[in-house]
Amino acid sequence: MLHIKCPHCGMRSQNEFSYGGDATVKRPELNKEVSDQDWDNFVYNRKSLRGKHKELWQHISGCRQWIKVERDTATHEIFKTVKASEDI
Amino acid sequence: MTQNYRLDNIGLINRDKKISFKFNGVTYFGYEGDTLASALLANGVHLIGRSFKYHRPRGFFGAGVDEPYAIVQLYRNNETEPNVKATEQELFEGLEATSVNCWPSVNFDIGAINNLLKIFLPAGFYYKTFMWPKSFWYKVYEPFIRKAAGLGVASIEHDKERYEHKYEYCDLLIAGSGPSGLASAYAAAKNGARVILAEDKPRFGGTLLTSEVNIGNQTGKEWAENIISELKEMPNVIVKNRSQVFGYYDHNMLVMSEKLSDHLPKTKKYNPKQRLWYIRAKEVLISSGSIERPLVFGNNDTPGVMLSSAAKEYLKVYGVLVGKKPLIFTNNDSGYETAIEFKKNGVDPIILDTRKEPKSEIIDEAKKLDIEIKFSYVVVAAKGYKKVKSAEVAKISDDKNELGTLENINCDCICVSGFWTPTIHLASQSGNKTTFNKDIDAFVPGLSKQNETTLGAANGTFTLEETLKSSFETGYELSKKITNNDNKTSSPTVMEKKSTTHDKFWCVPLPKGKTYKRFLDFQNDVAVSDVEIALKEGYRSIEHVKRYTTLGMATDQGKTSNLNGLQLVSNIENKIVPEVGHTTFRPPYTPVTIGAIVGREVGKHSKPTRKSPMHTWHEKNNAVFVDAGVWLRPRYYKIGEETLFEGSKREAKNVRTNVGVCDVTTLGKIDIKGPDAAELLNRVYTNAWLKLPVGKARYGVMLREDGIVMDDGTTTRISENHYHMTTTTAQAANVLSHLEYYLQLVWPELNVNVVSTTEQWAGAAIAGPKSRDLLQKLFPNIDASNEGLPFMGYLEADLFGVHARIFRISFSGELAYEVNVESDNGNFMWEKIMEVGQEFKIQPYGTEALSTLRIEMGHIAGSELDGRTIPYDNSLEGLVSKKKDFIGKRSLEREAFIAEDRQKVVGVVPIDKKTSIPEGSHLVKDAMAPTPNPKLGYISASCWSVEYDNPFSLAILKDGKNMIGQKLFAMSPLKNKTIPVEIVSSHYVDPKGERVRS
Amino acid sequence: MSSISALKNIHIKGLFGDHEGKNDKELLKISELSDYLIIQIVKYNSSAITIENIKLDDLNLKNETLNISCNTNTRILWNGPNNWLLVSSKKEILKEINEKLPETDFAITNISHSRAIIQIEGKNTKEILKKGCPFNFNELKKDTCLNSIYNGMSVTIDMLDDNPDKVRIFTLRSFGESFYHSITDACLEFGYKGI
Amino acid sequence: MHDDNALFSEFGMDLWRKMSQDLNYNVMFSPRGIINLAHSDAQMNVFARRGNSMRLNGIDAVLLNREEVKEIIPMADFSDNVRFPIFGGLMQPSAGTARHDAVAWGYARQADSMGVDIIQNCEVTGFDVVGGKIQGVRTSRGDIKVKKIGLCVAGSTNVLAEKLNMTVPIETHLLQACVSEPVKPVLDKVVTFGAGHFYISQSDKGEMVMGGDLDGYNSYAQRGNLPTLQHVLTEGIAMMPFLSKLKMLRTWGGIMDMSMDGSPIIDKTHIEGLYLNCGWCYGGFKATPASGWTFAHTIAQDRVHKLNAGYSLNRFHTGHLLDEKGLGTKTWIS
Repeated sequence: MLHIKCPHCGMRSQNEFSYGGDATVKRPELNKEVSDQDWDNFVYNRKSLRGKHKELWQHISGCRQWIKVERDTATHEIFKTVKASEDI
Repeated sequence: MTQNYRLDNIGLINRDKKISFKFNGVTYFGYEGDTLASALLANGVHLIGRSFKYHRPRGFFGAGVDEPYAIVQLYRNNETEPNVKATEQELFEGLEATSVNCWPSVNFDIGAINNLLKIFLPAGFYYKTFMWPKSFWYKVYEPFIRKAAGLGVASIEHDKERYEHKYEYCDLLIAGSGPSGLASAYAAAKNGARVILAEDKPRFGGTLLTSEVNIGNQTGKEWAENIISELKEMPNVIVKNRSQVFGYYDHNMLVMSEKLSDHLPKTKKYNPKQRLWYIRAKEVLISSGSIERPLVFGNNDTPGVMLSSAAKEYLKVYGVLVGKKPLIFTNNDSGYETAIEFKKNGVDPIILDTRKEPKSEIIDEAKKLDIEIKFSYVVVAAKGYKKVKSAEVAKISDDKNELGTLENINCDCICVSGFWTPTIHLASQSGNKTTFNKDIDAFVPGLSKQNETTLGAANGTFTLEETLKSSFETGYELSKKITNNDNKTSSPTVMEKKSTTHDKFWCVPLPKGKTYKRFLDFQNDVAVSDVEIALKEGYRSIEHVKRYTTLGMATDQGKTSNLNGLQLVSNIENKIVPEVGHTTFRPPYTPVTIGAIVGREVGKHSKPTRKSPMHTWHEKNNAVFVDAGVWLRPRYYKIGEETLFEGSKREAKNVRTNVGVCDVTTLGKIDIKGPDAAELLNRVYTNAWLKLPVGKARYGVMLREDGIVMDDGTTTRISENHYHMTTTTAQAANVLSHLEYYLQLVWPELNVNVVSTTEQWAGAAIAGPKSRDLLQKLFPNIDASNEGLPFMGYLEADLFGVHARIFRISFSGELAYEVNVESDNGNFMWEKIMEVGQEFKIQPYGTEALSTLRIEMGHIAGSELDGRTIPYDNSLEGLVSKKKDFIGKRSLEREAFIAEDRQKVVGVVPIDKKTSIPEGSHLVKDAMAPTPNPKLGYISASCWSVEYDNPFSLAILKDGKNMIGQKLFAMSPLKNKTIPVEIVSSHYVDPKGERVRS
Repeated sequence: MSSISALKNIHIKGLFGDHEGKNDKELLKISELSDYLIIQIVKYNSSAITIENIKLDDLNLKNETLNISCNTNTRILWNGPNNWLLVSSKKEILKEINEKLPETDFAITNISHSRAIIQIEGKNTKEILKKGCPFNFNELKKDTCLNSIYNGMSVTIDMLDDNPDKVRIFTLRSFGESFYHSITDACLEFGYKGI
Repeated sequence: MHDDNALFSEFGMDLWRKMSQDLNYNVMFSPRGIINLAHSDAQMNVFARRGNSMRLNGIDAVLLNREEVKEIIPMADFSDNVRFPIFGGLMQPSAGTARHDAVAWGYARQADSMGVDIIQNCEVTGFDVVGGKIQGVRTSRGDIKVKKIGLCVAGSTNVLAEKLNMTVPIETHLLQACVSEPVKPVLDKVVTFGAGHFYISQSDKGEMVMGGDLDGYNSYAQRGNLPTLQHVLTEGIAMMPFLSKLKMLRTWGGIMDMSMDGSPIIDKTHIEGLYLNCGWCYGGFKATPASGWTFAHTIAQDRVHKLNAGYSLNRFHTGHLLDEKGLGTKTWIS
């Protein structure tokens, strides 16, 4: 079971969290023109890196905050976690 | 039976407590503290089972977890457990066990016919035969082979035992209570660290229980006992025996299975049989010791051939002689220790040492005791079928290639020692890249991957002095790092006999003309020749060799066989072992009861159940419940012998004619507050929300970014900045997360708070032509008229002294209202509605009637919103705003989504107006067409229209909008039904929606 | 009596589990708490108000994890960043809250009926928690709180006392029955008294 | 079931039936039948939809009621102490299992004897692409000049795609499985749990082979964590309580590429000479022969076969999705 540091609550076990996928995909702004490619990249295409991976988790059975986590997908080592409002 | 092989002056068993047990129907006696294995050996029983492939006789090879042979079927407290290791199972009064994998009996085993055929069963045998004729494999051969497979018998009875879990945290977790475990635990505990010390055996102390050493003027055993009793007294220490740390997972999470009752005749009431510990440790000390390696020679699987360390353990711990004419076959000094113990206890052993002229204190002592030693000698083959009768031995040349003339030595057991293999499983599981240590011909842990440190024999350190020194040091250093205390315990003085280096030789060559099987994996019958074949056939990766030969894949997971397998591969390949590399060590270290892994979430409680505040009322009124996710909802309220069809029809009809009440508490409710609440809704829903007046509700649809409908429901504006959102029961949790995602990550500039109030409010839907009259009676102080409370209107009022919210919304398509009160008052509300509703012929209705009502009204629900449809498919395109942007809008422009012949929800009526159309049927043009018959769409929901008293269904149909009026066939081959149908509008009843507005 | 609390139809008084031969002190005590005011207080992102100056029932809103500010009637539990659960036996506090916390800056939501509350007391209390909750309770002191999960159900745990241990566990009301079973089942090994 | 998936897998079934003979290697193909259990009428209807679709496509399928299921697998939980009672199930009698290693070995032996050069322990480190055309591949054991490359590296698709500056509608995830100790035969069907993701079958050795959910976060580590298996086995015991007494012998974790609609991709790419075969999620094994056959066709003819026409890379752009479960792009929710 992963041990994830919630930037708000501290070290917590994985089963308090739910996974949210790639944290680097940015939703295109509302009411702005978006090219097909950009939209497809946002909705479907993923790098799914081997190694350092920036991803989202929600502390769903904790403070319910979405957080950003940098984790090694090859070793599961977690390097850092930050708040939703911070960049990772 | 008498315990002929039991000595009465040695061992740690309790001779005051005699225990009777049965093996294969025969009653024997042993003592408290025995294992099944030691007790059987005490009684001279060596034949215990049959091997997997050839069904060769099997005895005991080890004395613990590494045991490949002694697998039994255990009977305990009217339950039976397969594949129990006799060497691990402690004896208890009334224990019964039988051999596995042999029929009709262990002495006469029909399967042994395979043994005579063994020449035909080399590695990969199955893959190259049994192919012809076609289909014979699974029709004839496979069933036959399956019968022979498997070890014990699994009863399909439910398990009556309890298994529990525990989450624990500590500074140091120490796996193994041998010298290194005890020393490091003691040093760390003394320095204030929170320590957990785990020992898989019943007794603490590991090798200290059997070795002749002296620590601080105490025997090793005494020292161990004193340390343990001191540790047990310390509040910062948890000491657990019968507890196996079997897995090292991510972020220093280790899992341990504690056996609390397996050694008892039955589990104490209310107590678990086993407890699974999830342990998060800051530091992990692996002191799991090492396992003796076999030497490989002809028929080395004969009962009576066993590890010399096991023979010593049976002697010193259990007071049992594994033989009275022991032959010790060793390539190192360990064999001598065993021989010395035999000698001290009045038995004359013979030692065959593969080495030429080794010199050491231990060897000198053996010589002093006049033990017969033959140097440069090997066992060529064991003789005897069900038990060793003698050994064929020979001198071996210095280069270990030439055997001298064969001689025979009478013996009743052969104790082998091929030196030691460190138990590195946990280290390897943590991700540690192990390295090969040439001095000991074995792998040892390399650089730590997680916070693990390996000590003592597990790390390839085989002298007690070094082990204790490094262990005390490590325990102190690590604890200091964590606690910042500086309380150092120093290592005691140690006296042990020095040993000399071992011989790398481990596999005895075959004498000319002999075809003895030389086994590597004893349970799976993998011999040297099998590995040779695998390599000949081009399998290079050790993982392939393992799978092809099944080497190390038995229930012992190759604890005694893997390394010899590697050595063999490397010999043949002319590589060094590290190049070959070992197969991955994966949890569990030793098999773990599945019940223990699962814990208490079994039976009715395998998943939580959610219930509404009115649940008890429903139960009292014969509700038949249905699972809606993890919620339980009334499906219909059974009257007499009513079937589901009859009951739901009655309830639905009553809604259409009078009034019905339905528990809608399960619908998701989200309280939305904040200055930007309207803006959030406007971005989340496909329709416009900025102009919704206070006191009004509106229906909305929300999409995923890929344009697929995520959920629908009504949201009501309670006050300026306060909205009450409802979701479907199924999507409630997802929608809340969805909103939080956008508020926290995408639009943090919005000042909005969302919180689930699903359980805050109990909800009752009142539907039917008489619902207004009922409402007026329930709330005399409100104006319930169409003007006072119009469609999609909202009011707050007093229900007999209880605060209530009234929404005029409808799912049934009838004139309807939804009343919410705080959950504590839910039951009160419900009873009042039923009471006041009597005069209007009110009846409660369940989800079945509810779906009937919504289907004939053409209201879409879960079966249409199945995560694969877009608004258009559900005839919701009218709700999709052209003006504003919203989540998922961009995806709706995609080719397939705007295709002219896009699927759409339609109504379906059987031509004969009688035959109900099974849900899951498909619509086709030509019922006679050959397969594959092109499918135009499928029936998503069916009901019996209470309005028109004939069957009606909804379907998702290709080009639905142009299919109205068409005649098609609804086909359900599964139910042998082909029904001519007509496609009609999905709004079958009240298409203009006048009733809800009336 | 119109109101029925979450566990009213489930909670049973009496002795259960392995209680025989154990004195009252050794046994765990299980009770349902009902009729409490539970208010979620959330401060909006852009609010400029400094919470230090705010007092509710003479208690501060502290924005730090595990924190509780409490008096005999009222406990304000930290529930997340700028997010608190106010739990009180004093119903009238709601008025005070609405007066002191402007709706332009705070979302005040009454969720009193949305939770089932079980109180556990006794020396083995933490053992019960450890059976189903992955949190590290070893260092958890009096007057701290946390949100976590117990056998798959989200919970809020309020450590009322640590000598002997005494906790309140809040779970979603609809899960109440399953949760009550989970807790009492975990107590069987030690024996418990429903009060 | 989408027609594309149905017809494709049925084509595969034909190849399975004669594989041992085709390869002259016993892959132990054993069509012992698969049962998907249903735990509500709603689920029975979903299965009916799938079963009818299969039948209309000429594939065998039977809808079983509770009693019929009990006949076939009495060890499933038909007691009252059950959270999700068994309502019935969908059975495909002709489906079954095969010895996965043997399939790989059999193909390898046959391909080898046909002159295919199989280079073991050889990692692809890069590609030579000039003017939108594949020129060659760089490997840990040297460069190879080629005109066409078939990329079929489940679990590493994202990694190799990156070397081609492609992003694909795929995420790489971890799936665990485990076996129990071998016991005498009790179960001769493959069974899946309808109130979760648990599947089980008994191998010829007697081991219960079990698995279910993904670990639920992007991963290339071939090691999982126990809570996932705990969850999976909880569903296992809920379905077949007797499993509780068996012991878990071996666990392992494999990585798989999860596509954004749960269906595979077998297609050409924008790079000439580069062909893609990926996104099999965890359903790839049963498709092995059909996947290979259609991929070979696509590579050799430089155009897709009608069987894999639906498995286009472009479908995510056009919206012609093949989402059987309706889970959308949350690949980690298996």
